[in-house]
Amino acid sequence: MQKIGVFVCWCGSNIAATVDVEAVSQALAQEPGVVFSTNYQYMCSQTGQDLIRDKIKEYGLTGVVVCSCSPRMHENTFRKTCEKAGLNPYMVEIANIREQCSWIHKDKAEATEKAIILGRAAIAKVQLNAPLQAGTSPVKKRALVIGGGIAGIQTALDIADAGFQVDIVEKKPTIGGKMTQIDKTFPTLDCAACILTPKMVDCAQNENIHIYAYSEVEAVKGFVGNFKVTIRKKARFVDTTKCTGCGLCTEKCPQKKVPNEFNLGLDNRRAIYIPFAQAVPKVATIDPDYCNMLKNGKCGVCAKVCGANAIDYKQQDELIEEEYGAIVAATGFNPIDLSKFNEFGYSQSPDVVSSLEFERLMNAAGPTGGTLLRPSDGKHPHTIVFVQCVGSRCDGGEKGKPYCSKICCMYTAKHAMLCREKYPDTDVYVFYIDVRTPGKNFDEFYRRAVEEYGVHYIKGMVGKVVPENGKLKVQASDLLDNRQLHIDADMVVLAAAIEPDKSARPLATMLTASMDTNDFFTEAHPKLRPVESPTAGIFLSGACQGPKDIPETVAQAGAAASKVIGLLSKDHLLCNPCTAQPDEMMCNGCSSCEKVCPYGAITYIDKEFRGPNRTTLLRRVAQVNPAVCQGCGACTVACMSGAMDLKGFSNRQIMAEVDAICK
Amino acid sequence: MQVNKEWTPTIVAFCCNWCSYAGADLSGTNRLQYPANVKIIRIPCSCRLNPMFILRAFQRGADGVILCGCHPGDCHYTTGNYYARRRMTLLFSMLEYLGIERERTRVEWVSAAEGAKFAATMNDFVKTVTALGENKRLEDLRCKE
Amino acid sequence: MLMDTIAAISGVNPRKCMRCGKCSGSCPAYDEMEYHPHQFVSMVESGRIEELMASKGIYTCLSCFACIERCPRSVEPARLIEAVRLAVIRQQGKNHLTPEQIPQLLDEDLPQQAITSAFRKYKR
Amino acid sequence: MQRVKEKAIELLRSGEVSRVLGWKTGEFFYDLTPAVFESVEEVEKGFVFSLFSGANLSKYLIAESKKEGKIAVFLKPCDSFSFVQLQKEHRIKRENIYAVGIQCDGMCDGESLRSAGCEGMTGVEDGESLTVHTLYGDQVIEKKEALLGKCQTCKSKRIVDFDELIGQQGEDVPSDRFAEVAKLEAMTPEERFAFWRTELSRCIRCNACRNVCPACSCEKCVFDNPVSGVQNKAVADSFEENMFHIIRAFHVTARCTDCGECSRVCPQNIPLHLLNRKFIKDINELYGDYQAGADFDSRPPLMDFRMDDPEPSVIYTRGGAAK
Repeated sequence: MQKIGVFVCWCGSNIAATVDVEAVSQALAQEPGVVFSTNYQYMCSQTGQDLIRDKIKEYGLTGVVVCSCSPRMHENTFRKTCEKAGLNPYMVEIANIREQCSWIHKDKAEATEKAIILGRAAIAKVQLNAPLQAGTSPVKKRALVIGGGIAGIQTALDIADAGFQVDIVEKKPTIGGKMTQIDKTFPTLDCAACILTPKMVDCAQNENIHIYAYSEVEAVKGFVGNFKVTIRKKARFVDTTKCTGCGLCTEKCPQKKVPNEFNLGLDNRRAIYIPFAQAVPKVATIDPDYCNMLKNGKCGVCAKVCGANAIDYKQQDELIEEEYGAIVAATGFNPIDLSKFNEFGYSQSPDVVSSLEFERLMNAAGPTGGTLLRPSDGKHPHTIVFVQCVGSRCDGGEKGKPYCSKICCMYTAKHAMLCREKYPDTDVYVFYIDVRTPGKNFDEFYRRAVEEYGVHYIKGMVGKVVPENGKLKVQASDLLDNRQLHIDADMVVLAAAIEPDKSARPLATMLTASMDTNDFFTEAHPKLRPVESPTAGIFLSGACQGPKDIPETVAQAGAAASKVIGLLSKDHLLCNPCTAQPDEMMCNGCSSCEKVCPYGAITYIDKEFRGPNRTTLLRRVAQVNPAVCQGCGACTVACMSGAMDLKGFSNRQIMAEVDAICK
Repeated sequence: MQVNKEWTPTIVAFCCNWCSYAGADLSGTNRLQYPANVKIIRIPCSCRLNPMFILRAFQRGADGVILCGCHPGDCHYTTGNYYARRRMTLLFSMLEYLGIERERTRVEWVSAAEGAKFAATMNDFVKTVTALGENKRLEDLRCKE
Repeated sequence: MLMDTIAAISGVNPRKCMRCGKCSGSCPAYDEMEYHPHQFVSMVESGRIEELMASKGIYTCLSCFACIERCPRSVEPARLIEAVRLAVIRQQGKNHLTPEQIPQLLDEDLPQQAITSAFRKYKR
Repeated sequence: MQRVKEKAIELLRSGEVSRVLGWKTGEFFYDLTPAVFESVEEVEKGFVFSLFSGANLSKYLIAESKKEGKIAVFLKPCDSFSFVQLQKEHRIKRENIYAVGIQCDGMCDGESLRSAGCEGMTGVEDGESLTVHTLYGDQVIEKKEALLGKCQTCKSKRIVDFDELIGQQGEDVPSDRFAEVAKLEAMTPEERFAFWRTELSRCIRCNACRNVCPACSCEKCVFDNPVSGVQNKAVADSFEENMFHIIRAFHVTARCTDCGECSRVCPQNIPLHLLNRKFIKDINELYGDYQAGADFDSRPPLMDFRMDDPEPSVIYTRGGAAK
C-alpha cells in the first residue's frame, strides 16, 4: 500500500475562490492510502515546495498528489521537488483543478465536488504508479551526412568545426551537387563555382571530415546515438590513393561517345572521366557501362598511360560498416522529367531546354564555353521564351507536382537578365502565372530584370510550342492584354518543377523517417522543429525537406548541424521513462505493435522459455528499445493480448482513473 | 443518491497530452464555461485509447465518452491519431450495431489553440447526452449503488 | 443554382483555376471567340453564366479539348463550355441536334476534327 | 474423399512428415473432431475425411508446428485463409508444415440433418442430394439444407497457400455474406438492441468461440489476465456478455478471415459471426476491400491508415446505420 500525501493549492484566489480547498483536502484525506492531506496558498512557491519536501520525509510518503494548475504548467516543478526529497519523480500526479475546474465553473459546490473527484482519480492513479528510471544510452560521437551537395557540405563543415567527426556519403564521383552545375547565383550574380569550390576543398582538407564519394548507404540499423550504417563504396576501377587527378587517362581514352551527365548530355565525355576540373576528390572514375576493357577486355589504354599505376580493372564494390550518433539527410532534388510535357516540344526539338540545361549553356565551363548557342545548329538565338511553372502547381500526380517549386521565379529572372546583359540584341519573353519573390533583395532583382534589362514579362502561359523551319512557333496567352500571342522563338527554356531525389524514398525507409506524399522528408514540427525528422537522431538539411534556394539551404544546413552538435556534445542521452514495455510471457510475437510504431522502436527476438515437462520453448517476442520509444502508446492498443503496456500510463492506471471518475 | 437533485450525465473525456489537453487548459485560461460533469483523463496520444477503457467507463456508470486528439496530420507522434481514427470509427460503428446509442460516443479533434472549440464541444456533447438520459444499455448494475 | 447545374454537368470545379492562361494559350479558335477560355472559367466562377449563355461565342469552341489536355489544375474549360451549351439547350427544352441527325449533315468539306468532336460529344 | 486419407498414409509412409493433422470420428459419424495421427496405423484406424470435416485445423498448427518434426495438415479453401493469416502473424512455423489443400463443395452439419427430421442416422452418401441412411430407412435431403452456416455463404474456393493440392484450385466466389449484417443495420437501434440482448444473453461463457477461433490465439487472453483490468471468467450480467463479445470481435478485427468457426461451435447458437462480419463490412466500405489471410503482404487495415480516411462521425450519416 502506498503512503500518499495530498497537497491542495489555492493558487491565491484562482482556485480558492471557486473551490473549497479545505473541503477538498479533508475529503481526500479519507481516501485509501492517503496518510496526509493539506492545502496551502501557493504550492509552487518556495514555501509550498518546502512543505511538500518536509512532509515526504516526515510521513515517509511513497506517492504525492498535488491538486493545482495544469500538469503542463508545474508537473516538472513538483517532480523535481520530490526528487530532492528522495522520492522518485514519477511518483507524483497532478490533479488539474485550476484550468480544468476552478476557471471554468462558477458554482462553488459543483466545482468543489469536481475537484474532489479529480483528486480521487489522481490518488487512484498514484496507487498504481511505479518508480521509473530514465534510462541512458551512450552517444557515438560521429555524424553521417547523406548527400554531398551544398546542404551536406555546409552541414559537415559546421559539425566538423565544432570538433566532431563527420562522414559525407555522396553517390556521385564528386561532392558539390547541383550547385556545381549552376552558372551564376541570384540575386547577387556571383559565380556559383567561385563560392562553392572553396567549400569543397575545405571539406577535403578538414581532418574531421571523411568523404565517401561514389558511395551509397546500404543499410541503417540502431537508434539515436547508436546508428550502425553500412556504406557501399562503388568500384571506380581506379585506386583513389594512387590517382593524382592529372587527367591524362581522360584525354587518351578511345571511348569518346559517352553522354556527359555533368553537362546534362549536351556534350560527351570519355569512359574514364573526372566530372569537372574542381571535382573533390579529384580522381578518375571508369564508367563500366562504356569502358571497352571492362565490357570485353579489349583496350587497357588508361592503364598504359597512367604514370601512377592507379588503374585497377579488378576493383570490387566495398562494404564499410561505421557507427554514428546522428544522421543528416541531405539528398537534395532533381528537375522533373519533362518528356511528358509534349505541348512544349521538349522531346521534339533540342532548342527547347530545361533551365538547368540553360545554366550549362551559359556557363564558361559548359559545352559551349559560355557562349549562348542553340543546341540544334550552334547559332545565336535572338528570341528566347521562358516558361515558368512547368510541372509545378499542378492538380493531381500525373500532370506534375502540386507544390510551388519556389526557386524558378528567381532563376528565370536571372537567366532573362543575363541573356539581355550579354546579348542586348535578344528579345526575351517570360511567361508567368505569378511572380513569387519573397526574399531579401529578390523583388528588387526581378524588377531590375523588367525595368533595366527590358525583359518582357507576360502574365499568361504558353499553350504549345511547335518546331517549324528551324524556328519554334510559340502560341501563348497574354491575360492582361486579353489576346493570344504567336512568337517565333529561337529557344524555349522550361522552368521545370523540382522533385526530391529518387534515392530519398528508400533512404527514408531505412531511417524510419517519415515522408509526405511528394517524397519530401517530414519535419518533426513544421514551425518549431523544422530541421529534425520525427525520428530521433535523424536531421534534415536542404531541398530533401522542401524546395529551397541556396541561402535557405545553407541556413538550414547550419541549423541541422547545430542540432547534431547539440546531440553529439552529450555523453549520454536521457530517455523518456514512460515507454512501452512488453510482458514477454503474454507476447504472441504477431508483429501488430511493430506495424503501428512510428519510430521503429520495436523489434522481435526468438527467446527460449520454459515449457511444460522441463522442455524449452522458442518463442518470438517483442522488444522495445527505450531509447527510441517516445511513449505514444499506439502499440498498446494494437496488442490484443495486452502484453504491451505503457509505463506511466498503464492500462490499470487509466482504468483506475476511469473508475474514480465514474464512481 | 440525492432525491431532489436533477440528473446530470457523467462524461469522461480522454484528451491527448499534446493538443486537446492543452486545448482544454486554454478554455480554462480563457474562462470558457462548460459543465462540471465533464472529467478529463490525460493520455499521451489519442492512439493510447484502448476500447476497453471506453467500455469500462460505461460499465462504471459513465453516460458518455468522448475522445479528443490532435487534428489528423498534426499528431505529436506523427501518426497516432490516424490509427485512433480507424479504431474509434470501427468501435463506434460496432456499438451502434449492437443498438447502443451512438450519440454517447464521440471523437473530436481539438488543437492546443482551440480552447473555444473544446468548450463548445463539451457543451454540445453534454447537451446531447443529457437528452439521451441515463446509460441503460451498456451498464453494469452492480456498479451502481 | 445555375452554377450548381454547370458544376453538375461539367464535373469540374472552376475555383481550382489559378489563372495561368494555359487554356487560352492552347486554344486554336482563340481569335474567333467572344469570351476566351480563361475568361470563361472566371465568368463561371463569378456567376456570370447568363451572359455566357446569351453569347454566340460559346459555339465557336471547336471542342478540340486541347485545354482539357493541358490544364494543370483539372479545371478543363472545354467541359465548362460544353456544360453552358447544354444549359442553354435544357433551358430551351429541346435539343438543337439529335445524334441521329448527324450522319445526314456530314459532307466532304466538314473538317475531320468537327466530326470527331461530334462523336466524342454524343457517344455518351 | 478417400484420396485425402490415402495422401495422409502416403506422407507418413514416405517419411515426408512424422505427424498428420486431420479429423477423427467422435461419438457419432457426423461428429468429427480434429486429431493428430502419428503413424500409418493410427490413420488407417481413425482418420476420417467426410462431409462433416468442417473443423478448421489451422489453429492447432500454432502448437503443433513448434514441435519436433514435420506435420502434414489438410486445408479446405476457407481454412487456408486462416493458415496464411497465422503465418502473417508469425504464429506458425511454416517450414515444419506440409500443407495439403483440398477442394471443398461445402461441409454438412449433423445438427441440420437432425432438425430436418433424420433420426438415428447411420451414414450419409454424397451426391446430387444427400442420401441419409438411418435406422428407419433412407432419407433424401437437399444438400443445401444440410450445409453448415458458414458454407452457405462461402466466399472463396481458392486455396491460398499449399504444398500440394487435391482437386482443382478454385477462385473467389460471389457471396451474399453481408446480407444478414445489412438486415440488422436496417433495423432501429431498439430492435438491434433487443436482437443482440436475446442472442448474447444466452452466452454461458464456455469460451468455445475463443478456443476454436484461429485469430483468438493469444498466449494469454486479456479476460484471463488479472492485471488487464478486464479479467472475468464467468458472465455475471448483461454488461459482461456485451463486453466479452465486443472486445473479442475488436481484437480479431481485420484478422478474422470469416471462417465461421465461432458460430459453428457455439453451443447456444449465438450468431457470433455477425459481429465479425460487421467489422469486415465496415472495413470494406470505409477503407477498401480487405480479406484477412488472402495474401502474404497486404497491411491489415487497423495497422494502416490513409490521410483522407473518413472521420468517426461517418457512422452518424452513413447509409445502413439508420436511426
